[in-house]
Amino acid sequence: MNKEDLSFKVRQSTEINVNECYQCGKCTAGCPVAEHMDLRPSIIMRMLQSGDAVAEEEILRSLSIWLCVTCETCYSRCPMELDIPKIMDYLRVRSYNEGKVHRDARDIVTFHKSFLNTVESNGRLHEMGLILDYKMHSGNLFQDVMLAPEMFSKGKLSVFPERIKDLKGLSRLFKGQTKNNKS
Amino acid sequence: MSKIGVFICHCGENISATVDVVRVAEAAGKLEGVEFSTDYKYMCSDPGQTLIKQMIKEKGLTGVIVAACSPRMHEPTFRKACSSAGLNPYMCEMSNLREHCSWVHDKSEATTQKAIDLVRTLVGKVKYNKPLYSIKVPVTKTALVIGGGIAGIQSSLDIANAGHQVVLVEKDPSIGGHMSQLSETFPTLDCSQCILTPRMVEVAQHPNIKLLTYAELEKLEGFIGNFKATIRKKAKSIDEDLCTGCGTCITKCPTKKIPSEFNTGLGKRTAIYVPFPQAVPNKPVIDKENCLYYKNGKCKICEKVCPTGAIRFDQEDELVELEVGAVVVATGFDVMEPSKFSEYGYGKYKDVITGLQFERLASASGPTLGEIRRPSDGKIPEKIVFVACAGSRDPSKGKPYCSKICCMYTAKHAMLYQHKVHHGESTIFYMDIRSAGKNYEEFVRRAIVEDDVKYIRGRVSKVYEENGKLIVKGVDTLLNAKPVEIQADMVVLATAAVANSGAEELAQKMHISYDAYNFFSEAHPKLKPVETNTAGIFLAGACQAPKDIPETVSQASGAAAKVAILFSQDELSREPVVAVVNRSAPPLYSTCVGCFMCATACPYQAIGEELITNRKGEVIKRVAKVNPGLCQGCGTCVAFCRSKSIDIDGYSNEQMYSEVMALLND
Amino acid sequence: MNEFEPKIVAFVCNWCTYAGADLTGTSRIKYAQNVKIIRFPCTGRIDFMLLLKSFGEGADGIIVSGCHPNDCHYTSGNFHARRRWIMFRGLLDMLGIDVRRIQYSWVSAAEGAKWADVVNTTVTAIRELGPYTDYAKVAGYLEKEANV
Amino acid sequence: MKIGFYPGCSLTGSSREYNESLLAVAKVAGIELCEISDWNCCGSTAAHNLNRELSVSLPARNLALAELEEMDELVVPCAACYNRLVMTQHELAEKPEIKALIEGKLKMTLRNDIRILNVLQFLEKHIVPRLDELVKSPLTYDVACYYGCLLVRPNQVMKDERFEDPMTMDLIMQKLGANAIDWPFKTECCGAGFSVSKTEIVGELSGKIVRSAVDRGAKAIVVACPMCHFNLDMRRPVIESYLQRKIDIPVIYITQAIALAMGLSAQQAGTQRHFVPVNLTVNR
Amino acid sequence: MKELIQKAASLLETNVVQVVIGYGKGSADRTRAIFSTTAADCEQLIFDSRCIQNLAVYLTKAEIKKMGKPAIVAPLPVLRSILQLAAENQITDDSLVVLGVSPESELIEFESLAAIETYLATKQIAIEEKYQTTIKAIKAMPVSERFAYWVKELEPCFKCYACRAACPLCYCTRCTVENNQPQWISVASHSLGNLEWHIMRAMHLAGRCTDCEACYNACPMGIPIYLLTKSMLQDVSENFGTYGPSLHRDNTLSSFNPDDKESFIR
Repeated sequence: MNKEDLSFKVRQSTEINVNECYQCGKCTAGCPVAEHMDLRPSIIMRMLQSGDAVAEEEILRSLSIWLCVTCETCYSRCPMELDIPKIMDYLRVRSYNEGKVHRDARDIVTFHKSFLNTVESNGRLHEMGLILDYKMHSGNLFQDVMLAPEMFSKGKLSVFPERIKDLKGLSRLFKGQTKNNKS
Repeated sequence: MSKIGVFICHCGENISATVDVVRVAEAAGKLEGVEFSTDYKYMCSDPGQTLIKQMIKEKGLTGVIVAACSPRMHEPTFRKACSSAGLNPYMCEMSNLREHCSWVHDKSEATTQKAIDLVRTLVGKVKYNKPLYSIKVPVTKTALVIGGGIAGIQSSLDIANAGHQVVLVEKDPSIGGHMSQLSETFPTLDCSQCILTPRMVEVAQHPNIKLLTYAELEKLEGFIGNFKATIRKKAKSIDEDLCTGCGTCITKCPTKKIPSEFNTGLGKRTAIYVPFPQAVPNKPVIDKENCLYYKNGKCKICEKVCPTGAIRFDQEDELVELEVGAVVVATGFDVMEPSKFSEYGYGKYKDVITGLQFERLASASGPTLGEIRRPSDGKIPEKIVFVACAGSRDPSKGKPYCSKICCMYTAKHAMLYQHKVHHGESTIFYMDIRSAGKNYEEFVRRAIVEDDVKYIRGRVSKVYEENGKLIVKGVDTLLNAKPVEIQADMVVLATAAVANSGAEELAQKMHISYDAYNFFSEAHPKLKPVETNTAGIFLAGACQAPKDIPETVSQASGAAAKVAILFSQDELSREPVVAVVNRSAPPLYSTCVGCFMCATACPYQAIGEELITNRKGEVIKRVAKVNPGLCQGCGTCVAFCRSKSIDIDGYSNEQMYSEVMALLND
Repeated sequence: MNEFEPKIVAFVCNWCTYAGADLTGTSRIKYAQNVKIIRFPCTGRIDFMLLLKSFGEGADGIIVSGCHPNDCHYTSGNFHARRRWIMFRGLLDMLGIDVRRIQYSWVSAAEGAKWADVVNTTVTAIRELGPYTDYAKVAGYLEKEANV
Repeated sequence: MKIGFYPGCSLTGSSREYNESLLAVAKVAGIELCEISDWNCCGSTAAHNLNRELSVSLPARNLALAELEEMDELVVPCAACYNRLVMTQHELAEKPEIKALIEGKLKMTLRNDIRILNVLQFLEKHIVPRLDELVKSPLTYDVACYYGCLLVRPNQVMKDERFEDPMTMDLIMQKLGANAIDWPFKTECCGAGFSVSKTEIVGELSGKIVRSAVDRGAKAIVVACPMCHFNLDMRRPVIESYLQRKIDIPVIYITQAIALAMGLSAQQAGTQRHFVPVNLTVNR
Repeated sequence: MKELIQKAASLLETNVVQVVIGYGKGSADRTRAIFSTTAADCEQLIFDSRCIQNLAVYLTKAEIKKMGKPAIVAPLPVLRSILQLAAENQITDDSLVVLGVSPESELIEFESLAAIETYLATKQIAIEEKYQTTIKAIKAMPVSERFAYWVKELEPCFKCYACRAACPLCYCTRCTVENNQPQWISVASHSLGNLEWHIMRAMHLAGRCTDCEACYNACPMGIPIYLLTKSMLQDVSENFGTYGPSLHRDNTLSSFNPDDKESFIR
């Protein structure tokens, strides 16, 4: 087996042998977001099997990997019990680290990044902070302007973040971990 | 003292071109125990064999070594020659100078030296060879056939027509098996019952066949040619001799709502019942679990209405012992319970049914008289979805294997539906279409091209009900994996064919092996497809692996032929290479201490126990004993025995020890 | 110069490896002369004592070979043999008897080339290990005493 | 036995009522839930989408803290947090090298043997056996129990035989007096983490779920996951615009349902915090 | 102890058994096996930490069998041997009465051999740390050195067969060494014969030995032959997972698993 193959790298990282997939398509049939995907789960599995470098690039630049909501339906119903969500995680991390995130997925990534930012600085998620950070980075300044006041009035949003005490200890976990990609 | 003759063959030049055969013969002649040695151009030729025979007589040889080709080639030839010269054939062995020496080495001193070593090695063995005599086993010429489906029926008829006695045992009240439940059969669409029922009647009327229905194998002992089978005849609660099969009892039975097994739960039956109208024998049995009288002691209406007084409430199970020479196992298969696949909604939605249930709907003798109607409301479905591989090729929740018959019967189902409901739409979700077989591919093409059955390549992920429709969520993997949603009226699951629930237990009773899926194992996947590892027990039909009717019938006839071959002789003659547990004079009787590790290890259950008794009949020792009828001569037991009490003729401890010593001591 | 020529005994089953070695012959694949075959009905029949005795009688190496798992002519002789080998090998190793001198293999009736390869690699390996002098010394004690 | 408690970030913010109702129910039952002091965010979807190590190290810190406080069980009401913590436990058990790496960074060691319970497992073990005595004002309406993804999947980890048609919440609701309807969307995905970044997808996925529940006559949807609640309740405008119809079915947490059945006030159950008003009356 | 004596005496009085195999006072500070046939004899029975002989060895001896049905005093090692003997069809539920003695020296009565198995399930055989260390150290030696070590260790053996006589599992009526057709093992005591004898003995105990150390206790030369059987016990558990005697599991070497793993077969 060619060690340059994406399928080989997938196997190294996730211990999943994509050759076990026999393309029944049950993953796609049950996928809640399949309709929105450019490459549907079973197609990604097929492309991984091909070991084709062009396919690799196409997968890493696809929108699909970001549209996967990790609902685990595919994994639960797969007759070969292939953990596709785990493969998706692997592909997302690579796509992100290599700066190949699909244009339409930037919001998703921005949201995740903002999320991790607030966690890094507070130890916990600060929803207000997250939304502000996300708005700034995504440019979607007016999204959900109507939501925040109501949340606030119902006691669901606090202005000030909760901070954990041992932020220093937490920072060790973040040290050296990529949160920023090449893009 | 041995007088061994060594005959070195040139094999034309095959051996002599690389091995100095003259020197080998010379060296052999000097070995202790060798009386005579020579070399000759072609030992297997007539003059060559004559030379051996002549020297046996002339020199009074007690052993012969032919150093020539592989024993796998000519051992029988030379043993026969020795035998005709009055030397026990098992005193003759072959040293392999061709395949193991001259053909794999270049001509050299080392090659000749190896040839000498090989001959010397065998001289070491032959010194300890002893005369062996083939084992004779008598044969009881009655066959037991277990299972009365098409496989058992075919085997029984073939054996009976060859002139032998057959006892056919069927666990249900009627023979016929799954084939009697089918509507039409692929690829010809002839009616299943129309071709099957004449065979069923033939079985019932055949003078050589004894039919035991509602009966099961309880125990099987013995070995090839000499089995003793115990059959449990379950109480039918009727006197079969008196019952005329008029059916009055059935019409009057008040318990009418029992789900019919024959109709896969889609129809009902009474407590005293005949499973289906064409049943053989066509006499009812009482289902004790559901009969009012057996449940609460009141009713007995059948007894009152029976014109011949044939009802017997006090009847009990009966054990019958049979002496049989061979067994054909034809216990068939079952369909998988698909409720594990809760995403398909079987068991939750009435209109999600199995393929076998669809057969009953499509059958003219079925609950709807052959009209395709939904179990839920009796409406004719306008759209049917067939799901292939429901349980097959699914290591996660089903079986990893392909059930082999589903592709064909699903095509047939869709076709039958289209023939019966002209405006209907049928869709088949499939992964691959496996239609290898005579006229099979043509059949599938016809379904697609002529009957407009829609084939979509992809699996179904979920079936759920909404507004009286079954929503089927599938995918078309040939259209860039496009999700497909169909609103169907009925969903038919092509459920996997699996081993019968009692298969494991039955195999253990018969001491035959079975695979990880509880299908019975054939002795060799290619060359012994109907034999089992136990000599005298043969397999027919889907109890060995899923198969369709033509294949089942072929195998059933094959098994019958094997039985007929076995029954063609009065005695069996077997190779005497078998294990023996030693016996000696009192007080020891045998060095065996009866730990029976040999028996646990034996792949053939050939090792039993013997109780050694004194004159008063008291047991003084319990030791192992090999049944030479069952032993196949692997010798695994010999290597286990700590006290070296068990040995194997032909490869005895002394022979093998001496062979090793001779090899290493030049 | 005389190179050391090891003495190697091969214990093989009749149905797979013996037949495989026959195929090596019919295919005319060449291999070293050092290995001599002793035919057994099945690997299940091969007594560990015979292996031990071989070293005692001066063998430098041993090959034990039979049918691949699930291919045994007698269905399970090789499975039994495998267990026995696992235990025997562990014991020999514990005792310092050089387990590298026993090569176990599965060679089917169709693997003529594999048989040649098993023989050749074993001969090369044993040649590198040299004569089994450790064992010979212990065994030699026997001869001395016998000569007294 | 010490029962630990990991609320997770949502329960301190957008799903405060989940936290409040759970603690209220536990209090009535006399069970003390000890919050892990100084717990941190589990990293959620963001971590496992972008960084494999963080997706393990962040939950691992909480497990280590829980062990320090000698907790035998750890209740994790948020389905997403629960999933991350369980997956982390699994990963640490399978991969000693990762465990060693993370222990080094945490400067803490892990026995990795704490029993992690999601809200349903907690209720089944500690509350359900006592419901007969605790229920004071039985509920009297039809409900649709909605499980979502992470309470039942992956079934390889969750091991619920009925993962396609789970019944645990249904049985609890029946014990509370309500009628749990049979419906096919129990375990369909609501759109989860796309709440903010792909709102239109949430509208579609959650829309189908809400529509099915309403069409089958449910008067409330019962959930056990903050993300599901967020999407079905707060994202109602997007849902309505997808379905092109007005839908007023309330979405309540299972803990709120229990609190109400126990006779606690709407205030105590926290239903006033919902976007879709909760006005539940008898329908049978 | 009183309890044991009472029980033994009553078994003899009621003629449930005809002989009680137990421990009695021996010479000096030692204990020895005693065979009580009357209730009065039972007063001699003792049990303490010095009682290390494995009495199960007598169960298969013809001389003892002649005395009638036995009851046997059985601390843990004896219980294990009894179970193994039962697994090898040497004794049955009816053939003896087992007077179990717990590690706390309390009498435990067993209704059946199956009950012994249930009891032993909680008392798994465990190779003591120090032996594990020794075995590890030996296995770490270079192969030649290891061989020399064992040749030297076995050198003092003069084939007295005390190890065989003390082992409850060496109950064969004819041992391989007594077989001269062929002569598998030379009877003289020299290095090769010693080596072959001990290899054969260990192999014959593979998967059967219950680690009672009776062989070692009996050896007049103090040769650590138990290291071989202990090492094999480890091999059994590492390779096949099964460990210790059992009535329902086939013997390790006369059974197999198609998925048995090894790394040395080509």
